[in-house]
Amino acid sequence: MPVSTENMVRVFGRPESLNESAFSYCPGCHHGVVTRMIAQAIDELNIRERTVVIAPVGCSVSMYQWFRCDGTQAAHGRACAIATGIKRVNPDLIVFTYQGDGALAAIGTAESIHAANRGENITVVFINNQIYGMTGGQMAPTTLLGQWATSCPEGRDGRLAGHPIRFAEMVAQLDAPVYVTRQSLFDQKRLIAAGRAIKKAFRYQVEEKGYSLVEVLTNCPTNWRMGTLEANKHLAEVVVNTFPLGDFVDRG
Amino acid sequence: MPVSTENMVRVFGRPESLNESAFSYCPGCHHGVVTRMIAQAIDELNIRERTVVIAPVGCSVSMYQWFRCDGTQAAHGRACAIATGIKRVNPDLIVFTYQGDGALAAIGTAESIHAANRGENITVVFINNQIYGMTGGQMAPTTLLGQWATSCPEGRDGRLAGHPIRFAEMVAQLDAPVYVTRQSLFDQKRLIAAGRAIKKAFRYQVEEKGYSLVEVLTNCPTNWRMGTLEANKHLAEVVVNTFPLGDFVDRG
Amino acid sequence: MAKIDKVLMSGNEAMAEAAICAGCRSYFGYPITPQNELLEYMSAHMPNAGGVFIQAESEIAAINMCYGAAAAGMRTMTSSSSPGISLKTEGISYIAGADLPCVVVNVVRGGPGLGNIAPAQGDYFQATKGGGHGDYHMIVLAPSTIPESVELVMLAFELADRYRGPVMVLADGMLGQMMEPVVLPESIDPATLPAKQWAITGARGREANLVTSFYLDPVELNEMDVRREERYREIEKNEVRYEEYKTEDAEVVVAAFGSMARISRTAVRMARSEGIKLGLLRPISVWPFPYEPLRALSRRVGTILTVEMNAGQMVEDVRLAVAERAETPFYGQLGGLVPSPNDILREVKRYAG
Amino acid sequence: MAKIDKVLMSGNEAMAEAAICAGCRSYFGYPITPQNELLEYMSAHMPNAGGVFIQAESEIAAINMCYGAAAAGMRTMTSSSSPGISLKTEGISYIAGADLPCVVVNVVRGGPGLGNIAPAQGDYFQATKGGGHGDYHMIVLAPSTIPESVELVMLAFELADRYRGPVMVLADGMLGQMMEPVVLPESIDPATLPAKQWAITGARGREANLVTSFYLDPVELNEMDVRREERYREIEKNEVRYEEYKTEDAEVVVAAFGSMARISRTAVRMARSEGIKLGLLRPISVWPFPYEPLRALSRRVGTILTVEMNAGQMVEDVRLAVAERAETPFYGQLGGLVPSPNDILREVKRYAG
Amino acid sequence: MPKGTVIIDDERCKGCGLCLVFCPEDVLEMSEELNRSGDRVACMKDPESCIGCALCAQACPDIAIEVYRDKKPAKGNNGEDR
Amino acid sequence: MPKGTVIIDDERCKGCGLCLVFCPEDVLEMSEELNRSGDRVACMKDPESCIGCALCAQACPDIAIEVYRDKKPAKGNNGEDR
Amino acid sequence: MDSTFVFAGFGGQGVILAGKLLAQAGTDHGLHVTWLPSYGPEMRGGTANCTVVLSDEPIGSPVVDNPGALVAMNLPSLDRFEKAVLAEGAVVINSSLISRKVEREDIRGLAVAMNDIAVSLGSPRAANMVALGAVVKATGVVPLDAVKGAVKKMLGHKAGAKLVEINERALDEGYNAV
Amino acid sequence: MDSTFVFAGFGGQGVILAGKLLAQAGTDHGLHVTWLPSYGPEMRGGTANCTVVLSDEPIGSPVVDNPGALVAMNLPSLDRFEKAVLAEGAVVINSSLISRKVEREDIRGLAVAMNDIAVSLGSPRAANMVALGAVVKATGVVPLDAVKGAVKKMLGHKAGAKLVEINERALDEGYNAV
Ligand SMILES: Cc1ncc(C[n+]2csc(CCOP(=O)(O)OP(=O)(O)O)c2C)c(N)n1
Ligand SMILES: Cc1ncc(C[n+]2csc(CCOP(=O)(O)OP(=O)(O)O)c2C)c(N)n1
Ligand code: SF4
Ligand code: SF4
Ligand code: SF4
Ligand code: SF4
Repeated sequence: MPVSTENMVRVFGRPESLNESAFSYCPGCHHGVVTRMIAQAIDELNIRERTVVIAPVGCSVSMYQWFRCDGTQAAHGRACAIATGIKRVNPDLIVFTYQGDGALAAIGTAESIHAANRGENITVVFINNQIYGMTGGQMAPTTLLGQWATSCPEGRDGRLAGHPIRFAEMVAQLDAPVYVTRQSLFDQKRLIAAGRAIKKAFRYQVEEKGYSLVEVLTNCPTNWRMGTLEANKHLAEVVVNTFPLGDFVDRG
Repeated sequence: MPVSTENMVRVFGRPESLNESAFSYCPGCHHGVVTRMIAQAIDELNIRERTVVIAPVGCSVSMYQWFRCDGTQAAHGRACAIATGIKRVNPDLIVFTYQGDGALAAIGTAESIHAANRGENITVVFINNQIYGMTGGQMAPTTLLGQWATSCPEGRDGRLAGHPIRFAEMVAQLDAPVYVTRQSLFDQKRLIAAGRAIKKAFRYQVEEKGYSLVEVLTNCPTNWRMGTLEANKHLAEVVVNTFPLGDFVDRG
Repeated sequence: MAKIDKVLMSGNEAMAEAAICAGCRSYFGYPITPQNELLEYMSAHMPNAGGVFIQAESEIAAINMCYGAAAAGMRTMTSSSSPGISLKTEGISYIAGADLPCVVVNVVRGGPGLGNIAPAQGDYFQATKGGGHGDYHMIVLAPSTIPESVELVMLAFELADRYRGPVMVLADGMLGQMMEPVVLPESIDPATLPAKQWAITGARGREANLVTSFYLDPVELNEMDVRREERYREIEKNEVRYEEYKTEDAEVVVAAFGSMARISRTAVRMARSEGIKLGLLRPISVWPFPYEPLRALSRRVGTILTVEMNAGQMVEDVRLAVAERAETPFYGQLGGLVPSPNDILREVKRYAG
Repeated sequence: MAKIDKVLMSGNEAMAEAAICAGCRSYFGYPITPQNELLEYMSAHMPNAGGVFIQAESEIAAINMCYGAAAAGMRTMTSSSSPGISLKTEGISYIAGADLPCVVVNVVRGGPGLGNIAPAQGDYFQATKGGGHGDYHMIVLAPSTIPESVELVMLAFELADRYRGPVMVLADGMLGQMMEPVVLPESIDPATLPAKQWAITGARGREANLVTSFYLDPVELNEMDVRREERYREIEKNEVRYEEYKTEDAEVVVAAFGSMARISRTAVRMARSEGIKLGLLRPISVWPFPYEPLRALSRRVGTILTVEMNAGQMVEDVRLAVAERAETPFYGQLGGLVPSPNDILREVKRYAG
Repeated sequence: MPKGTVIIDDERCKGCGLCLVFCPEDVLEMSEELNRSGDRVACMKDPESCIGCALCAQACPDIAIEVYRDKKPAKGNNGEDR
Repeated sequence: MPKGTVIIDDERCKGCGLCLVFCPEDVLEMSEELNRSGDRVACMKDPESCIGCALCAQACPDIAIEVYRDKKPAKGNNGEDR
Repeated sequence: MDSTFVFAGFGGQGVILAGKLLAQAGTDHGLHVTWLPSYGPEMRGGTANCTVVLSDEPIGSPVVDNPGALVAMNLPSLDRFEKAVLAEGAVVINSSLISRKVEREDIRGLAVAMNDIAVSLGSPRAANMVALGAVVKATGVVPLDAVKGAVKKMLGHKAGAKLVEINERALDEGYNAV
Repeated sequence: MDSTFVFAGFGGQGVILAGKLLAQAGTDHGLHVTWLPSYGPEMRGGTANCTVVLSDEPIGSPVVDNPGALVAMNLPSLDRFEKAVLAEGAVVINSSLISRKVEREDIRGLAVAMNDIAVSLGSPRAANMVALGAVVKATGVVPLDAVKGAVKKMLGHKAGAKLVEINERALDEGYNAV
């Protein structure tokens, strides 16, 4: 390390809300970035001691073990129902779920939509990587048309296998949500915006405003079978065409 | 009967597609009207011998027994999945589901949305009576704010029990559906329009155009604890404010 | 007989009120006949008790809300009837796997499939042998009267907390919808219940609490599972409950649980009045099952007739206990039919004397 | 040994291919480890066979799609692993209640709850005693090798059609993911299968066909249920399958199914080479269970040791058969741990000689 | 002679009264008679005014009404899509 | 002296290369060294140019990068919402 | 000893409520009580019935093969249940709607013109109360006052004094009609 | 007689594939075969291993307490499995990454510089093929040609002739290295 840090201040380091565990994600996987952003939001809002992590089944299944927060692990798709149970019996807690597209938008469709419709005062972080990561690359409800996956080896055919679901737009149709947004991480601007969006979603919860959904377009270098840089480009140039970025609801 | 019909032609009678069974609905219930409209559409399109009725659990649970068509009865909420199974293995059949708000928009949310998203070439008739009829008047996902039901005895409170879900609008967000509409039956104009909408939805299926959803705003005199006329008025003056009528998608 | 303090209530309402008395302050359910009155009672009374009531979007959501509330340390309950309970089996397995206390009421109806809404006992196997996946057990309590339903709902919360697992109250459509006078128990203030050190309450000044059923490493999962099995052995030792009625001199004994047992009790009286030495063994806990008392009985009676509103389920547990030492015939009706005292008596006479 | 025609395949792939060979032309599933390769194989090969493949939005949707396809008269299949099977229990009960043929593969993993993805047999009770509600049974076939998986998947379709009900192939993570050479069976052309007169095909020139499990009137439902029970008795008479290995002179017999049985087979060889008279009884159909052969064995051996990858489930059926005529100890490991031949042998030695 | 007429099946009619509201010519009323299920049933109070438009029948949830019209072709309105 | 610098934790770095892309000053490169898990790790090739903007660290999925900046207060960019 | 009752009639005739009131009266009178509705699809009209058991000892079966008393508010109910009534039992028949008498000779048939009496009281829906008054008199298992207390308790807060009074008069009329 | 193998190494070193190729070779050679992967979360790297059994009679357990041959491609694998190897068994050690020898005296330790050989062939990822060649030689259970046939069958259509050729050379080098 050629430069001394003696006369310098640390401006970026490991968030307090995380313990020392290494993330179990693949190299270059955006899951890690979002996980870090959440920890940072928790730090900045000073809510670690009130926060509850609800990990899904998926690549982030172990996430509840990495935070210095109480946590649990939800049955596939049911995180929003579990969050509802926790939040309702103890409204002082800051409760968030973290879910992949399989959990949130396939098996958990009903739980995801109805928690939003009740306006549960929770934060839902939705990792849209257009694939089932943990189980090895099957089609997700968000898989792009024509995209290869292990369970659509000829590419997703909309007529047989359905179309990529824009979940944020669907949730935005409901009356209760206070904040519904789609973010991405593929360049500096988007990276910073995503961090802010996550923090805002948590802040709204602290302020008892109600339900937030932060959908983040992310990569899965492993199952997309792409390098991380190529994956970034794919996100910026292809994925956003199906999934437009932006805030769909902000009733803060 | 004071007038002889000797020199007259019958312009309206029992549809051919129905057998002689009496409907088990309560007096004045719109379920009967919609059931009749479906039978008439089947008659007019001459598809009785190809049509499959998928009855839900709900007040219309016995519906499959009233048609001179093959039919089955779905687990609560799963009619669209069953319809998918039947239609995919035998695309010559004309398959429709008939579901209440409980079946379609609560327990069956995932099945309803994903069949729509796959654009299954089926017809979904959605009876939105804002209440659980068969089980005796509990709150439905479509129950209006403030409305009394046996499981929200103080009236539905949006903050605790969620807001009335506009399912047609949500489904209209998807790419695949070819026809999504909301109809009602409270006056002559609406009555005739609803019959046409149902026929169109079946016609699109015959023409292999794809998925249709016909949501019909209906009454439940029994559980609303209203007379049929009062119920009609309630639909016309109150319910439509939450559930606007009209076509949301028509890609025919 | 005390004239005071008895309230005429349906079983569904009584079980709901008993839960509130037990300090349950969160209920999550979904309508289904014949248990609707339980949910409806909760919707009216839980808010007044300062508790949480949610009519969930489905049975699956409801059981997972229970998972959440239980993880947060609250006494919690859900209820349903047969098809709805099937939908909860994954959630129940998770609750068992995460060692969470939770009470589940099943007001059983005729099956399989949609079946009908008449009373039945066709879910005995599902309840006692694990409807969900993996090695887990639930304590399953089968009340026979409405006062006993109240008692057993109270007990269910107690046992759920003590052994940290799901406890089922196995009723049926008859018990849910009939009415009987009950004396309501004294209410437990949830604030006076012992704190749950393991619960999710915010990691304030302590290590993080993690609630999970996920153990990637088989060695670790095996260890958790074995520890749970040890708890099950303890339950089997401590929590077997049953009742014997006129078995002392019996030559034939009816084994029956729940509604079927109370109907059988009338058959016993009728038989006795005809001079037939009939007795009744009634399991109250169907898991853990009273194998020992049945084993003992099987050494002195010739026939143990199991009567159920199903095709023969508990009879397997009876046969496990009896081990061919006595005859173990079965009599049952299915599909929501309820054997009457006369039906049972007729059957008994085939084996008596 | 024939050098030709053997293909090295994983169990998951082999079961998928076997289904296609059996004339199955519709598959509905949802990803879950350790059965993913089955679904993936179907996604690649079902379209080529002119069949329907759908990755459903959930296990619940998948089993209900099967309900639809089966109602329409097609051979149909779904597969999953433990938590996913729990979610299917309501649908399986409906399929049983509506008398529909359907094949369900369970590639069991460690539980309860999320557990892990290692092989286990913790779903024996769920499979054999009815995971869903109401009185129904499934024929449950438990293969021990991959060639046998192929055979039993073929048989499962046969039996599902013959007896009109769900049939489960109960595998485990080991059988799903290991590879073994198999000879693929001859393909059945679905067009040559006997037509299903009851199926939903359009009411053309005949009365309407209705497929249902709904009978509001208990008398009617009872009648349907009793008729189904009679079919179950017939199945119990005709479809018991099992294998005995070196039991003729055995003093101790291991009872084990599935993967555990093939591992036990090696333990038998090892024991024999040490002069211990060990045999193996392997149920192939775990429902209907081979009570009779075990009953016969129990009259001549001192100990029947049940070995399972769970906390002891099949052992209850063994004990029902044995009725205390022989010792019936149990040995098992949980949580995805797999007992090895040495582990079994060590346990056997506690009872041998 | 009226342009149209209706035949109401007393045993199908549940007495809900919807047909009365939908009839543009005020032809119908509830009779004092009870049917076998104990319901008051609909009947014609002013048969002469019936134009055979079938709106009553379309509104009837129990398909209790048959509608007839005189033979000279009029614009039908049988819910058909024209 | 550069305005900022980074410390990369070799054992956390999985060698994905995202930090390189996000660095506006082209400070970083992949080293030839392997860490204990066998991954090539990121390192500074041009430390002098580092402005301590922390974009690399924000992009790093494994929180392998600590960022330091010289003491005179500059506009921070720690993902904070300002 | 168990006193056992079946109340049967069309849905809407109020047999369920009549049975509940008897059960409430029994409860208030310090008896053991079970009240059991019969099962059918809700919201569908049709016939309805319920079974009430009153006893001075704990009650076994709430299901009764042979009721000691039958209230038959319409003909199908009489046809269905007459055979089952215990020997020496009482059958209260709604003679407003049922023209026949009991066929058996070992039971007591008591004709009460329930609807007519109710109409004469200006409250056609109170026929069930007339029936209840009659069967209470016929069996003597609880005093009529206990039933009146039950009416107050169960209907008082919802329906108000007016309805309670009408019901009480109907009970009296029924009581005096046998 | 069963011939039993464990292939173990880092995820990414190709032990799973090496085991599969041996299984395929055994299949083609007319033997009974089982191939069993070890379990772990997918997509996560870490260590991996698989067990192969070849036999001239039907195979019971695919789980092997004591393998006759071990291929250890990294040190943790050697540490973990050495104890288990059958007496007289063979351990093929990747001496490119493992500096120690076998500790037991009743087994044969065979050092092969798998990575170095692979690199020298211009194909660093073929270390697993070197290992496979070596263990085939050490055990003699199938001829090397059967393995080459398996390579063609399993990789030929996907990877093309070039890769097949490189792999064959790596097999040869491994074969000749012991
Ligand atoms: C009931 C049930 N069904 C299926 C699974 C298997 N499963 C685990 S994670 C997963 C989906 C993973 O995809 P996603 O939710 O998009 O998250 P990612 O891994 O991509 O982060 C599935 C299907 C399960 N554990 N439980
Ligand atoms: C799994 C399951 N849950 C619940 C029920 C009970 N149930 C039957 S119908 C119904 C809802 C009825 O409401 P809706 O779908 O709106 O139809 P309606 O009766 O109003 O026509 C419910 C909850 C069931 N049969 N199965
Ligand atoms: S599999 Fe994909 S989503 Fe999962 S950790 Fe790896 S890169 Fe990330
Ligand atoms: S309960 Fe309501 S929806 Fe059901 S049939 Fe009666 S009126 Fe119609
Ligand atoms: S046909 Fe038209 S005019 Fe005649 S009664 Fe009916 S609604 Fe009235
Ligand atoms: S982004 Fe992080 S993990 Fe990736 S190369 Fe840079 S320091 Fe390493």
